[in-house]
Amino acid sequence: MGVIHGEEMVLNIGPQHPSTHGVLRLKVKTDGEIISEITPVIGYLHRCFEKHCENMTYDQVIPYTDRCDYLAAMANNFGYVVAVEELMELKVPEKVEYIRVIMAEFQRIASHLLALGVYGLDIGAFTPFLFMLRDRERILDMFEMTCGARLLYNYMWVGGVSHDLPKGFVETAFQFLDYFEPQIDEYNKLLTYNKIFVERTADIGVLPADVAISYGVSGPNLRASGVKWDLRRNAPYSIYDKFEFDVCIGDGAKGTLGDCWDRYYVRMLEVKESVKILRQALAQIPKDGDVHQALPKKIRPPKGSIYSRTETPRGDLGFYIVSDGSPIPTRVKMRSPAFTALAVLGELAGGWMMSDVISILGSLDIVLGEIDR
Amino acid sequence: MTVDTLFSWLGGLIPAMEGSGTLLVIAILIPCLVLFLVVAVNAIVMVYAERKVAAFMQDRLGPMGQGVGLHAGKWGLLQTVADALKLLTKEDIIPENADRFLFILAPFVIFIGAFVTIIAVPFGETVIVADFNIGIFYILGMGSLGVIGIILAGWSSNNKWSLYGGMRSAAQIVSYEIPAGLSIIVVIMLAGTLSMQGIIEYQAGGMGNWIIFANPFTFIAFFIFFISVIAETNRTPFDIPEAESELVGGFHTEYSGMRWSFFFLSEYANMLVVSAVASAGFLGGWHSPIPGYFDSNGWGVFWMMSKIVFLIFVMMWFRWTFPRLRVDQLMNICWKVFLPMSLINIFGVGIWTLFFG
Amino acid sequence: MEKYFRDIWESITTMMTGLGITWMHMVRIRRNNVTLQYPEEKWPRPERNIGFDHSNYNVIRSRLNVDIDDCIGCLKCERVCPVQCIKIVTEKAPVRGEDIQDIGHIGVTSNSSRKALVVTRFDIDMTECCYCNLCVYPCPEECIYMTGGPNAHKHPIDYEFSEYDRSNLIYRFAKKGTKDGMQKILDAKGAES
Amino acid sequence: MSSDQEKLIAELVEKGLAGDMDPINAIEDRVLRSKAKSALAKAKRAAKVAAATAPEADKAADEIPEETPPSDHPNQKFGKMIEDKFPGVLEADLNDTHIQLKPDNWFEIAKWLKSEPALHFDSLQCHTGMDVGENMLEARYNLHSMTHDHKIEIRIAVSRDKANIPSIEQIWRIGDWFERETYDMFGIFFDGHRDHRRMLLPEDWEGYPLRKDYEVQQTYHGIAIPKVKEGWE
Repeated sequence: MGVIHGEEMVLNIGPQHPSTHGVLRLKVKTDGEIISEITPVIGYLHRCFEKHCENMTYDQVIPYTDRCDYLAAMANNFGYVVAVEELMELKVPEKVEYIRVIMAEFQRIASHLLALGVYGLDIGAFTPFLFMLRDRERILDMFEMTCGARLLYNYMWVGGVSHDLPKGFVETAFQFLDYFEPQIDEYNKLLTYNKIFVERTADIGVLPADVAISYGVSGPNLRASGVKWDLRRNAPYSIYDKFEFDVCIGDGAKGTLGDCWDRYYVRMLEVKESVKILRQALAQIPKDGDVHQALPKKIRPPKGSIYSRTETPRGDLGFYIVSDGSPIPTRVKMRSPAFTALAVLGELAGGWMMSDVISILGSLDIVLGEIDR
Repeated sequence: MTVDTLFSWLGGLIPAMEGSGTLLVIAILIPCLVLFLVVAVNAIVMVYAERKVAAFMQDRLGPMGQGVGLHAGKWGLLQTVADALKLLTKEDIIPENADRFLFILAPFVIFIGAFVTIIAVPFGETVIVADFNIGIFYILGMGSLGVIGIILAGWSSNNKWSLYGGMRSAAQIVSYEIPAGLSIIVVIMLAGTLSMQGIIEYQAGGMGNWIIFANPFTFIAFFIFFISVIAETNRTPFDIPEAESELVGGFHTEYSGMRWSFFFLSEYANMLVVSAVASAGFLGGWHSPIPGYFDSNGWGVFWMMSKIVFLIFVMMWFRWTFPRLRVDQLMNICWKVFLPMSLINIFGVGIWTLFFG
Repeated sequence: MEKYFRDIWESITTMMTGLGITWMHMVRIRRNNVTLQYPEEKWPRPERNIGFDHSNYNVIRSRLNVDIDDCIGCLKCERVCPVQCIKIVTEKAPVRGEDIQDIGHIGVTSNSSRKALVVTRFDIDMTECCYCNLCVYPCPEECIYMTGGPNAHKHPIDYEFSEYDRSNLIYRFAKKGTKDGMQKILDAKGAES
Repeated sequence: MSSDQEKLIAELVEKGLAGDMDPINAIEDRVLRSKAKSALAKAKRAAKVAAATAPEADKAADEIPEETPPSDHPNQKFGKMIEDKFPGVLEADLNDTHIQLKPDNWFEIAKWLKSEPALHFDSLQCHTGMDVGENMLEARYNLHSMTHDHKIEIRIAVSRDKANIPSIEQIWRIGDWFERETYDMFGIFFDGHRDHRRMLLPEDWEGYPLRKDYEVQQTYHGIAIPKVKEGWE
């Protein structure tokens, strides 16, 4: 049977569109419902992060890192301070490391919950989104309890954290985890295994492992393609080598390996793993210790450069920092995981239908603040 | 029928004008007005109900009144009224490059499609505007008139998203007419009539006589019919013509204010009509589930309304539970699942009636 | 063919599960409800007892406030602000640590440090503030803080400080007339010498 | 400050450096005295730095060939492999942080780095530019191998006047966007890039913002670009 080709139409998805997750513009060539070519146009949220960094001290950069990936600000703080500490060869107290891991893992759950919920919303399911936001709120409450802010924390400092954990935090956290774990099953029943959802996501937007690596795709997107690569396990930073957890990879259970459903489900599994890490960390955290003990008087890293990577909810967050020995960094380059994830969209989305593009875009879990910086 | 009754009643009232054309127009206008009120009130109540159902399913409270001064009443009961007022006072925007005439026409075409079907809907033993002898075909035929309006709206907006919505809608509604119609044939086969009242009369005598429970095939036919009409009314999981996350607003992207609310009105009117057809065709219409009890004329309206409301609730329940299908999957389901099944149903019902009926 | 029927069966069962979940949520709304009726009910602020010597700093990120009588004009907060939303101008006080009655200047802070400078201008642009809390830590007199927390007795916690005019969000903490008064004093001094 | 005072301070500093502090302490004027003291402190610091660096530099020049044990950092191995395969591409001596290459053969080297089984750098982790001053720009590549789990940083310096580097966009596909961003921010041109456009800034933006001497343009399409914060007074 021959395929009928109509006239091609250029369609602008965005910059204002309900499911572009920010201000992203997709230039799409369509033939009816079928997409023949897709070009992401970015830069609408460019806030000169890297230029700003060249004009301020190392600790002033931290609030700016918050605003890059505003859905996982703790993880961004973490990545930045780990890089600066590595450059300064600074050793931080054990308690600080525990607090950081706890915060990063809570942030991972919060970020994944939003990613999963919004993905459901992209597909058209409204209710799971609100359920997930409801649980995310409780995590944000805990952050507020710890550092006073709900979204942009400026919590992790070079050499420490801004506040110690408040009294009763550990108990609250355990309460939350006890409440939260059964909810994961409910999400699964409501959304993950729903036949319509599976039909909309399985076999769609298959990302083979070699393409993923060539595009520098990382984090859950890479793991969904079957690559067992997690910086927390493969190149442990902080104290991640102390915890037992699995690196979840996609297995193509509902379709092909590396499809949208796998990317979605890997995130769901990672939430479970984060709960596991949190339970260990909360049980082991030292009771005493000053979180400000290792704060340097003046942050003046020695001359040199560092490329340091951490695992944020979205993937490998790299900070390339060049120091000339002054209190102001010469260059801070942020290699954001969402940037690479969006780069692969053009490769993934060609040949699929309009609705699938939305589905693929949602499954990559991009945050425009981090892409445009 | 109602118009005839009204006409002769008015003629008796004003003997001088008996039989004149003016009285006929008045006799037609009175039910029209009543029906318009029914549609409007239906939309207001249903929007409120939908918001509450959605909220409760999502662990929220939905619209609530609070504080002093202007507010939405107890439990937000006045929320939809406030919304309607807001929509009435909103600026009416017509895009510069839109096809002005068609753009203005489209919401009315859609609304008329929903509106004219209601006259054949029996709400009680005597509460019906016009009991045609082809009532059910009239409803199915007029019900698909709305798709013209949707295509008009999609085309005339001069917006690519709207065009997508219109085109998707056309494909969807035309396809789903077929399984819906084939399922209705099952009913007609059993009842032996096309008249709505006739079909309902056939189901007298309690739940056991309802067509849905007549045999296994009619049971399946009911669900095919119900799901098909959900698709026809563009409700989730079949709301691809307006799919918010893909097409922004679909065919009504460019509409605002009162024109936009006409789309809303007709959506809820359509829901009312298709639920009425489903309950008249399969669930015994205004008959009480228990024969002999609560079977008077007034109870008939109650039973009919509660069946309609229940079906509408199920539609809302679907909407707030399921994700949306993709356009080709929608077609697949229609042509590969529902169509064969409804054909088998017709065959099966025939065989069943032959051997057991 | 088997897949065809399995798909239909899967669709029916998974959808019924989903419907069951939403139904259970709907009938249990009284127990599950998370909505707060906002102006009447407010989100309970978590207990903040950070329990070590940092307790004087607060952890609420609300609007900034300055106890101008305690400010010694050291400019530490201005320098550390990543968005430059603090602007301070100081003049040298005629005599260190002494009150100047005319302009309401108080010479000694509550930490009993003697002020060498008169703060003639202390502006914070809350439209630009990024609530990073960085200005609070370096302050030697603990006079700049975010309202709330341990300072709750001084100011009610107010998250809702919206304004109709943006310029109302530029908070001017220096006492009114300080600038002119100080100018006069300096002029007088200049005339003397 | 008058020239007299300057001269006086210079004299005092000289004396102070020799160890004679009395003349400074004897100055009546407080301001002049403190100025002299601070100048002295500055001079002492400068002298100290000079004393610390000069011998070290000499030492480094003399001793490295004989005494420093050969570093076992992987960079040494990788650098040698590159040198063996492509003689003369190394621009500087090997060190532990990076490998400095010449731009000429970069495409072939990159291809080889990815395909050589012993190296197999299949992932371009980070690529960025850097304004190193002295009219030079640098492109920096952080490569990583998923299979061997080793990494390498490669730097390629070019002058501003001829800022052309071969594009590696076809080797590591993410290079496409990374190089566009570097071009956008530093004005390094990547020869052979198939879609050489700006990434984050609009196509008609003037200048390359992350160069150290960048000046913001006055207006963009008639819109004034604000530089100084207004509305304070």
